[in-house]
Amino acid sequence: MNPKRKQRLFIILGMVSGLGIAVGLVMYALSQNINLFFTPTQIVKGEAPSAQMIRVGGMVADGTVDRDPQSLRVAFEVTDFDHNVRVSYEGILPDLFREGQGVVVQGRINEGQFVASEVLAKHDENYMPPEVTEALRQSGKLDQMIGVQKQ
Amino acid sequence: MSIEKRMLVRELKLIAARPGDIFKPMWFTLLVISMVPLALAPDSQLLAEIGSAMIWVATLLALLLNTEHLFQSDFSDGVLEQWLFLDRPLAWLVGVKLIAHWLFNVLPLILITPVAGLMLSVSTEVLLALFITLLVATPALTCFSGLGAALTLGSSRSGILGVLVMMPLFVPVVILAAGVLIRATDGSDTLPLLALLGAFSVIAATLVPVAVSAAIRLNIGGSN
Amino acid sequence: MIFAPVKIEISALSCERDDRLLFNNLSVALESGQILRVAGPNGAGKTTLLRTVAGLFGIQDGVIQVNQLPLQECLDQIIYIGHKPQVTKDLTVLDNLKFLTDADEACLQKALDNVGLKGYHDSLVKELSQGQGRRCALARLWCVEAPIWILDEPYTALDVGMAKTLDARINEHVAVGGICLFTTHQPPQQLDYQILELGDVD
Amino acid sequence: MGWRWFHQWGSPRWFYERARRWQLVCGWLALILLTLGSLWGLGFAPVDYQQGNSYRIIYLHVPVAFLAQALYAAMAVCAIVLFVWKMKLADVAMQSIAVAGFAFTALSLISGAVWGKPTWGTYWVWDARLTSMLILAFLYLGAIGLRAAFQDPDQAGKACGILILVGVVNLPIIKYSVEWWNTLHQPASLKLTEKPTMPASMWIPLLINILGYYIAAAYLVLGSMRATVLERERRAIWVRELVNGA
Repeated sequence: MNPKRKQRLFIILGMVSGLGIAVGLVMYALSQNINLFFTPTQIVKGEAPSAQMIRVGGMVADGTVDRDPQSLRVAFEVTDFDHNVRVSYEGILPDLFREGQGVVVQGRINEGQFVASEVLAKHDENYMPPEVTEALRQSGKLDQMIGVQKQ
Repeated sequence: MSIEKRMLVRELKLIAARPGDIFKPMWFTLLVISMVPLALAPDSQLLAEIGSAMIWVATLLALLLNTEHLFQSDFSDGVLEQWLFLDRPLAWLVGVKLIAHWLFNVLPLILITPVAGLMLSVSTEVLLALFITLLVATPALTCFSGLGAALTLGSSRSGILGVLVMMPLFVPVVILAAGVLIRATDGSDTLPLLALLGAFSVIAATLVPVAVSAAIRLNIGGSN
Repeated sequence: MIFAPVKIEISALSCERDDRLLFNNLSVALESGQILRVAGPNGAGKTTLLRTVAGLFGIQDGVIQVNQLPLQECLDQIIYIGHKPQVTKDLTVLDNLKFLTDADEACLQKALDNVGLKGYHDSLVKELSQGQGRRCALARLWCVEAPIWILDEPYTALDVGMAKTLDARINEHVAVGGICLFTTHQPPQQLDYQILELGDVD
Repeated sequence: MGWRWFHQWGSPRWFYERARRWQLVCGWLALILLTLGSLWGLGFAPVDYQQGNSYRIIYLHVPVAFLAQALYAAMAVCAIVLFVWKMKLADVAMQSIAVAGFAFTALSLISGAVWGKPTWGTYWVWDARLTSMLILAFLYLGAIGLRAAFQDPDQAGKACGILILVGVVNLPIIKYSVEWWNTLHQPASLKLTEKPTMPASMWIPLLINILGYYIAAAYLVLGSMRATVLERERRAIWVRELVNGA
């Protein structure tokens, strides 16, 4: 092989292995829980790390929203229709927050309760964050949830 | 001596001849860092919170500052066009140059971050994360700002255009790095994000030299 | 040392720059042992032609072949010295030469002595005069073995003595089978060259 | 023979002469569609149960945001054509699309901000999609600025081409950003593969408007391309004849 060809071959090999490494790294990253997103079931089972900032997604369970009339403190339960997680939050809830609505809450687990620092609601009726859909699908409750919403 | 070795030796000798090229960006980083408490408040709690991000941004700016003219003097001396006659593909030589630049000019910027961290009372764990993030992310940043420098070589009116043009491409890097820092503050697992950051750097290091060589060729083709 | 026979064929080369046709349908062939001086008034496209043949400019229209191979694959057989300094001011004379050649140190020393830079090997180029800087760039002709020389205004800033030395070196080069293309506004006395006149093509 | 349709595009004159008619057709079509879509969308489509009337800005915002991204992709295709086939017209297209693309991106940012105020209570939030749009605007600005820095149009074109191809890496990030960073912004309600979540009386005018804006963009780009072709080919005989004859 002439040296020019050899050089070219080396460069192509180098580029291919570079891309290979990159793909490997991305695969590894995606195999981890990169968003630190958990379902209520996972939290109840104790799979989520405590004292770290994590995110929980699900629906606001009906009849669980408990507002403190004196302050901005509010408590509610987030459910994936298998298990519920009690969430406490102090602050202004988004306008679109309501019972039966898909929400993502961000915060920490503190003594069995989830203390949220941020509550995100989604605006579209049929829309749910992909993670919530996934969480509900995992527990087989997606159809049930859609049934609940239609009522 | 092989061409690669000759390039590295030449870079080292150039640094010895112009030490200011290394020290000025480091000086710049420390100055920016010392402006932060002056502009904000000397409250060490607050500083510790935003400190790591400030150091990251200051290092990014310093890196841009010292990569902006990566090829400029070789280009105007006519040395860069001689690279085409060396017995190696141009993209390869560009890769060697970028590696040399990263080793000799960017690495020192990362090495002073502990000092900056002390100034802003950043905790040790976060400082460690910051350090690793910079090590993993700067290859990508160096490649992209090198591309900016190469693209604007031939135009006399370019100014900081090379930087402006490349800045948007830094966004994913900055977002991922910020993620790492936030998680490090939290004490959670930073490895997945670092892996993504590393993937970005590896891809940049494999593909960007080709783009840089195309940019250099086109600018040599337009000058007399 | 004698070079293997080399042939450069330029066929039907055309080039337009900044809305001006510099040369149109230009065809030249050069073989081992030939010297070609590209002549013409300022702005006639001499530098453009030289840089095109050196592979620095893309070919707009036409073909350039070296030994029947496309030009881009033969760039390592070319030494090109343009009218930019081609040296780095912050490096020493010897270091400048070392970067672009892989000849051994003794050969480089000798080359520098040949161009009259004896005693300046370790001086920074920025400490030298313009003519001495030019000599440093030309020193490559004494220590790199490439059959095709493309020299853009090599005589600029050189004194009479150095010009003669360069003439002698070019003659030596073509005697062993090299090719030389050059431009100049001061016709050298001791070279036997052909002339390619560039001018108005409209 | 099969490639003739493609190689015709290499001739600026062929393009200039044909493009006039295309532009005319696009102009009228865009006018009709936009009038229809906008009147229907603004005047007759039902009110949204959650957002009230403020949602109506989607009839501007959505098409414009689609276009902002599509034009970048179009520009990247032009860059590939420029490098592979060395077609000068692709460079002309790149130049025109960059300006149009920036305009549409700016419009989508502005309309988004106006919509954000009643919906989120603020003009700007640092959410993934908004941020990606802002970055897209900067990428367009980069392409425009880089071109302006060069004197030689061929050189400028190639430099922009490199920049755009490298920048196109950013488009998938925009596309998947909603999934990556799960944020405030609602995801696309209109997907080609799924049943839209809006009632037909809402999405049909939206579809008409999207089509209308695409054709309007084609109209603008063609017009700008024709002017650029004339400027770049000013020394060609056919341009001189055209100018003198007029």
